[in-house]
Amino acid sequence: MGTYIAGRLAQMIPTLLLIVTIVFFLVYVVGDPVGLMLGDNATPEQVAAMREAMGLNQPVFMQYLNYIGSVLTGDFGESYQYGQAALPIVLERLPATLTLAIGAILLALVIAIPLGVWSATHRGGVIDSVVSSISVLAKAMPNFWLGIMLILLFAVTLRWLPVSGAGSWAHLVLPVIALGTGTAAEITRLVRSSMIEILSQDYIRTAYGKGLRRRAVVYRHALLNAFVPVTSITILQFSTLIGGALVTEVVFSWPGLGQLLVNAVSQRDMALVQASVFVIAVMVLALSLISDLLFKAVDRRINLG
Amino acid sequence: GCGGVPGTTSEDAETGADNEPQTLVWAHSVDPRSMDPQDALQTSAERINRNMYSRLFMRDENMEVVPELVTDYEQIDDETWRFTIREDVTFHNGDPLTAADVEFSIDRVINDETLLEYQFFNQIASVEATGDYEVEIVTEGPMPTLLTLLSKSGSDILPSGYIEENGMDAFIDSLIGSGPYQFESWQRDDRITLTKNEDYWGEEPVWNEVEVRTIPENSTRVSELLTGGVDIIADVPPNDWDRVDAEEDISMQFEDTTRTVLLIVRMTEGYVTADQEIRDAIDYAIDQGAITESLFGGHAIPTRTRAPLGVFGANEDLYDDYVYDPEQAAEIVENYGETPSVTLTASRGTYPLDAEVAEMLTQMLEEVGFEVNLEILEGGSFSDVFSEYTNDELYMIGLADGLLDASYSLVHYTEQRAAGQTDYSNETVEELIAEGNRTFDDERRAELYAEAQALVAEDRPHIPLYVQPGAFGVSDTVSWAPRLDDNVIFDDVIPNE
Amino acid sequence: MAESVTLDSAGTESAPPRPPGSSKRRSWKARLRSIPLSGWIGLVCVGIPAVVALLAPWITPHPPASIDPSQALLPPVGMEGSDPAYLLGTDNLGRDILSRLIEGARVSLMIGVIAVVLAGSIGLTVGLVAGYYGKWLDAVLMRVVDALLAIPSVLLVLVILGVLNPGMWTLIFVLGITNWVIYARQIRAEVLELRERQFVRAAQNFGVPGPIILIRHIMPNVLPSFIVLSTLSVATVIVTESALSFLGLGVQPPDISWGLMLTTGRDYLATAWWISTLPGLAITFTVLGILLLGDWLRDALDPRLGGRS
Amino acid sequence: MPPGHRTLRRDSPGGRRGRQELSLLACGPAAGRTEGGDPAVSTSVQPPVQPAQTESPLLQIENLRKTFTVRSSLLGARRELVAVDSVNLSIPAGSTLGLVGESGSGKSTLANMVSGLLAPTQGQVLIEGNRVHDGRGRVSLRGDQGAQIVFQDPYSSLNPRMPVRRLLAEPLQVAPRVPRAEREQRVKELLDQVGLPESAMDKFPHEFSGGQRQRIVIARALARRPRLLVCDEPVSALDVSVQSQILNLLKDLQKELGLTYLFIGHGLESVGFMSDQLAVMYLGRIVEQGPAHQVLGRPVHPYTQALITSSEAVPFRDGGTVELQGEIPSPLNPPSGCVFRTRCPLATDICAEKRPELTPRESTRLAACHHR
Amino acid sequence: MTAETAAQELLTVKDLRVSATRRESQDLHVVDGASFSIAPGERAALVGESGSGKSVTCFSVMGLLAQNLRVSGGSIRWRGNDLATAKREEIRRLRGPEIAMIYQEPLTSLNPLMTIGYQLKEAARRSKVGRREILEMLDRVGFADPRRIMGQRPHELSGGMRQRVMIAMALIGQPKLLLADEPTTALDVTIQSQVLKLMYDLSYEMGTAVLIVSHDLSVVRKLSDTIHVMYAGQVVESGPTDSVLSQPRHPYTRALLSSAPRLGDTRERLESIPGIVPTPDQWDAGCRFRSRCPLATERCAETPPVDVVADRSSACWHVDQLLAEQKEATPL
Ligand SMILES: Nc1ncnc2c1ncn2[C@@H]1O[C@H](COP(=O)(O)OP(=O)(O)OP(=O)(O)O)[C@@H](O)[C@H]1O
Ligand SMILES: Nc1ncnc2c1ncn2[C@@H]1O[C@H](COP(=O)(O)OP(=O)(O)OP(=O)(O)O)[C@@H](O)[C@H]1O
Ligand SMILES: [Mg+2]
Ligand SMILES: [Mg+2]
Repeated sequence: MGTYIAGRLAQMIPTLLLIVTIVFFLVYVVGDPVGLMLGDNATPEQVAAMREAMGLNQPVFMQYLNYIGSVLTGDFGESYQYGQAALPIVLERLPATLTLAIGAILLALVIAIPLGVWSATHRGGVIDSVVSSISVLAKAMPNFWLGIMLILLFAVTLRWLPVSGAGSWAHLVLPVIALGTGTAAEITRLVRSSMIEILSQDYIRTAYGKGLRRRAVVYRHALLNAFVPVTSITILQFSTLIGGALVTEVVFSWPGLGQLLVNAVSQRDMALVQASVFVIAVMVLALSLISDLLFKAVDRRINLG
Repeated sequence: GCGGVPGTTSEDAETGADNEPQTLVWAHSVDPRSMDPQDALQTSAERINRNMYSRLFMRDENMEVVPELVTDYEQIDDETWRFTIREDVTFHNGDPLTAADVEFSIDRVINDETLLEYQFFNQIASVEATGDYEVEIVTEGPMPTLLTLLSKSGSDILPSGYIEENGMDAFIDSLIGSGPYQFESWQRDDRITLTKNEDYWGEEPVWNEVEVRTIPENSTRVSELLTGGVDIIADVPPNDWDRVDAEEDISMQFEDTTRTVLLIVRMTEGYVTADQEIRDAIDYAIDQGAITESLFGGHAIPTRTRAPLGVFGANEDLYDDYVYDPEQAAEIVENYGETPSVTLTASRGTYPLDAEVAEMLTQMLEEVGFEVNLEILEGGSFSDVFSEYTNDELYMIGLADGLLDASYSLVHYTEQRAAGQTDYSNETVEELIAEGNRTFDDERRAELYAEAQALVAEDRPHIPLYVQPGAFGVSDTVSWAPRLDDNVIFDDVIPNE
Repeated sequence: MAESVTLDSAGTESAPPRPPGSSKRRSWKARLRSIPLSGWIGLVCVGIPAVVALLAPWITPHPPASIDPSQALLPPVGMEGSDPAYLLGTDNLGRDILSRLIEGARVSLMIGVIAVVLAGSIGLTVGLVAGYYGKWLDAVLMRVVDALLAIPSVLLVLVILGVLNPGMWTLIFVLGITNWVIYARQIRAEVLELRERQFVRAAQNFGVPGPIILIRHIMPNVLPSFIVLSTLSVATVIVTESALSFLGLGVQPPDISWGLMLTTGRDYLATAWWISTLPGLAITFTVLGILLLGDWLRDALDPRLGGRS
Repeated sequence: MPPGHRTLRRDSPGGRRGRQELSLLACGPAAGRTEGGDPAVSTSVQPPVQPAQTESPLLQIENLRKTFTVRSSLLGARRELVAVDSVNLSIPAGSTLGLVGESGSGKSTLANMVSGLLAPTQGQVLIEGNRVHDGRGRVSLRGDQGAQIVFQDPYSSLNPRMPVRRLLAEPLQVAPRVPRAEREQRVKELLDQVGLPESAMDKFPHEFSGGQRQRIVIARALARRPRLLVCDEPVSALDVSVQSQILNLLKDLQKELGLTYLFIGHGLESVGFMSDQLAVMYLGRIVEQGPAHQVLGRPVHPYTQALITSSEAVPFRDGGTVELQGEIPSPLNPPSGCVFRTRCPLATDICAEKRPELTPRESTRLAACHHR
Repeated sequence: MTAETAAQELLTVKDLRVSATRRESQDLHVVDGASFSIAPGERAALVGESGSGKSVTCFSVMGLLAQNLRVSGGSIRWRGNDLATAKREEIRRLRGPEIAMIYQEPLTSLNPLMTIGYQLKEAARRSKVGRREILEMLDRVGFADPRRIMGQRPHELSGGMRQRVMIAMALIGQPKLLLADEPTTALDVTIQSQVLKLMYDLSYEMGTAVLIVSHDLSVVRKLSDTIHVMYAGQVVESGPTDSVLSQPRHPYTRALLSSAPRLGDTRERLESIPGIVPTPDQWDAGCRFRSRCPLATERCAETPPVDVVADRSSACWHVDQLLAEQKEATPL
């Protein structure tokens, strides 16, 4: 067990290196920030001088080696926009995005599990069709669109909730709904299909055969077995959610990682891009490790190793 | 105003607090990239800095340059100036503001070439504190715009003692100035909070607290205004102007800006736009009036020059004017031989309705026979094209005049600056600008610039479209009128009873 | 085989008549009849946009890009102030929404379908190969998948669009190469299980080469989940395109897509809801159709369901 | 006659030669003597007892061992599970070796190793003198040269998405390929051979009954005319009438094509019916071995004895008893000494100390027991 | 059908018909006209061709038919109440303490994620049986260390162990009727007979009636008192085990018996029934065995009469001829 975790952690290192490398070259290909930094009235000489000062005139490979060297020592460089080390800026933003993403996932699960179960147990019926249509609708609504609609309805017209910004729990409600709805739709479909599969298993019949009530069979026996597929898709959704969070954050002017990353990319702030991607990557990889351990705890048949 | 807590509208907040105005909340669309006052070069940063720092000069509401810290000044010769400053000014940390701080601040911006403001200040050769409250500035050659420059962003006076003691990083975290409001906190991409400077040397500041929020999404910003979450918003999107205005307790406030939306035309050999006639045809084909009327409801002003009215040296004859003659344009295109094909590069959302304008331009050009390849780029790539000089025939951009002086706008028509971008060169224009730049006689200087603009308007290295309006939504809880320089002086905002 | 042993079993008897439902060589009429209602609804929901997209140049009532500011923001017919010439109203530049929807169908469907095909084929191949051959190949491929999963796809999109010219094909390419990892993961997981199945081992026992086992035995069995993934993915891609438009990265004029309409219309949600709601409904309608078609296709491909429910 | 068809063998003297030999080659000097009374071999010539064999056996298993590494729980340590332990067997061409044993005793594992689907941990499997595994975890004999296997569960060994036509054609597409034109014909022949109508070709596996599926699996295994067919419990899930059809079919095919079978089963009746030689496995080891009728008629090992007694259908109400009591051992934690001692009525102290070796009994048989 | 009164009987299945709904064509009857009954404490067996509807009949009694199946005719009387028309809730209450079932597939019938102990407790709860009794039951089904087994999960057990867990689970509630659907297929004969003996003893002690479904005639013979033979959805013959096995009164039963291999069989070939089972689409009112029956005549196309002799019944036109032939041949 301990060795397994150690092994997995060790495996993360090449993956992270791969990520850092991919991102380095991606950002390199996009171009450097000098033009953007100098603004409308810069002269070519200024640009050249700035490049030299930033070490951007060296061959790519040298730049890469230098970069990897400093990353290995935990230094992601300085964000030129903020004039500060990049990593702390990213870490400062992390809680906001995590709150949003976790909120959205929880919401998605709270909606998706009963709906998915409900439509699976009524497969082919009216309820099933209604749930399917709703999930298609939810999937077809981009989250920025939904976000704006929610603001117009709940904040502007009804005045129940604040429009934007972060602060109280009330600020969290709308962005979480906007972000979680699409995920909920996807998880609903998955819960439905896993439950259909599971409900046709022999052990479900055994459970009924004991005289258990339907609710007990469905929610205890069947749902437990849906845990692994549902959790793994939820984990997969997590990195998608961070991508979605970025748009939601803009709509609700939520000061999270997403906005930071978009700005960093469009401002070619390499250090900030790298640091954000790195933090997100570590999170995603850690989650996948945790989920694997969780699976193992639930389903002892899974052989890790 | 109020802090945007649910359920508490502005009214609630005020009644609950002895009717004394407490917090002004206002929102704009872009978060400052940096709060280093000499390294920001952004309207959004300037709007805050202007309230946090003092400068030697300032612009009053009529855009006149008037002394701020300076009590007295003289021009010793063409290149040397001496300034005496107030003695009762202290920084937010209590340090007195002296000539040493002025020297430190100006010295920094004229020497550190990594600062974004450096490019505007490099005509200043040196600065020296000649007494506790006396400073001497020497320029390279005659510099008629020095006082203007000293009122511009980047000329904020920084606390030299604090910075020398604690370093620049510490300063960026604490942002100590000497203006009416002092820095409280900055949640990036969310809000900047300022509080009243109780020891301000001037009139007592109006607000106890000012919160500047960044809300990038247009409709969210408007919604905040509608629900009373904020008192003032900048950049109300044109489609919401009527809606906002129709609200009972909110009004729209418009004002010109110095930002002119124009087409940068590539005149480089090999491009169809190297041909003067083609450039003429493009201008003839464009109905600026239709754009300003249908998209901006008449709040944008058509123009034929980059330097809009209000900027020193602007050519008034070219303002609120445009040439539209589709028949002639069609004729030129027909006689051209082949179908002229142009690429029009624009972005979406960088300026209000920019993509829509580009689409209208496309249709207008196509109607007279051009073949148009419309290319709408994401913000980052759009800026890359500009800074890397990779623009094709037409590139649509909004350029502002940060100095409010035509010398700033006209730089683009000098051969050196145009090389690689428009590749424009006109010896007469070159000479006119150069002479203007060293003339101290304001009247003469303005004439020279106006003449240059008239020539440029015919050569068409740029085809100006319109002056972009500043559109603010203002809640009735406050009274305020916007300024030409797009700045927001918090003390100009007066709470209504 | 004249000397073949005669057996005491069914072989010598004439085969009983086949039950009507299970005949394999059914006439096309019978096949059509066997499509369930939901399948028909799916066909209609996908068919209409598809046909409309094909016929777009001939059936748009107005040129879709033609700007006429004097006709701006007309509501759909039935609402106050509408103009019958513009059935579904106009947008802020006075362009006909219906015509734009018709024109946008082409781009949106192309993006949805081609990007999914691209992502699906990469993901399927990687998933099959990694799952079946395992060992270091699996380890390497899965690390790449992990890495790509961990890098926010927006970054990839931004970067690729920064290098290539924006446009429909670039978008298709970008969405294709950012979406394949999900397939790869899912398919690999199933292959891991399938390769232990007895029919696969039986094929190995015959000496059937690996690639053929993959194609002939394993692929058809991952097809159902592949179809489910793909149909959902079409929705994801169409919607992602619109989110990219939101960031200024999506389809750009003069091309029109539903996603772009949805995005540019969002500023008008409070004043002219139809500009962005109608394309949203078009997306919903199509996605629902694809989903139903997918469900039907999955059932139709399963011989165990041939004939009964 | 299609290539590779060996109908000739039925009539050739070699066709029956297998029955003359005994399959105990690897088991010591006493191996290889046939006793009278076996109807199948009664007419055969007595073979020499000495290892001087005229012909090597078709299948030879030498000292075969297979261990699996298992983990008992999340935090549990890895443990070795010995599924098959020092098994020696051989089957002469044209004859059948029956394998019975407790469930989980390693029969399927053995079958999988013989057919090349599982690599042994130790020892080797030879088919006509060629090694099935190259010793480095890879299979060197496959397809034509190797053994074909009929799995325990016919349904799961048929791809549910393929019609019978393609299922049966598949082995014919492996090099050396049967030309496309002939394939269809061959498929029909195969179906005919196993007694299925031609109309079965377009049906899918789920459309058949269990017995019919089993025949499809057998037909497929026969498609390449394997010399050795491994049948892993081909009939245990079927009702008796279908079961008898399959058994008859296998016997007929053996006669006609001269096939060699390794036949695994639970039902002593059916295994006894099929086999010439019989081996009894318990917890990974062979505990008894010899001519089928002898083993079943006069069992030596107490486990074999128990199997036979249990098979007798004496109603409980008429005093039917259960032969064996005691805990069934776990392969992860096998008892010391004789693995059967926990259930053995004869067990004494020596059984816990010393593991009994497989030693010759009578002239033709082997058994591993301290007491008999 | 035995001529006992309904009151004495625990379960009476009469003319049971189970239909499968199909999407595009008519409903298919998978059981059609099955009748038999079981008295309290009786041990009965259900044998017959694979696919003849044995499992489906058991599931109908439990009310656990697959979603696409339903009882479309006949009655299932449990102590006089018709289960076929009873409410879900009523049947649910019977499951466990009254009727319990051992399922055909022990490998898949246990929830893979729950401990054995939990699953047993769930089964015991309705009968208010405690942990001590559960441990005792595990001990009785042959586990040396019941406490450890309680904490384990199905995949940690061997097939035989799982099957014994299933048996313990079914018996823990001390049901009045135990339906055992091929409870020993995965076991070797020694363990098989151990398990059967256990079922026998428990049935004997607790007075539990048992209906065992099996292909293996030796199993049936060991355990059951009566036997019901099913063919193509119907019960074609019923009677005391010994007499049915020694003197079948239906040609199918006879064919079945003669195709079973025997220990020490010296036959070169086994007998088997020619032809294949008619599919449900081909079922008609006549005798369904007639296409494979050596005795078949034209008359067999009519519904065969139920021939009731003492405690035996069978449905065949040619019982007499059958018996005559048997006299000539050596008895089984
Ligand atoms: N892949 C595997 N990993 C770990 N253990 C295994 C594996 N395959 C088989 N075993 C174990 O090896 C032993 C022998 O299994 P095998 O399937 O050969 O038994 P068997 O004699 O065929 O039993 P049955 O009669 O039930 O089919 C069992 O204890 C089984 O649990
Ligand atoms: N859910 C279902 N839908 C349709 N047909 C079914 C279903 N379940 C079973 N059947 C059919 O009903 C018939 C009887 O099945 P059942 O399982 O009762 O047979 P059985 O007598 O138990 O056979 P075996 O001995 O093989 O277990 C079979 O023809 C089977 O194909
Ligand atoms: Mg086995
Ligand atoms: Mg059954």
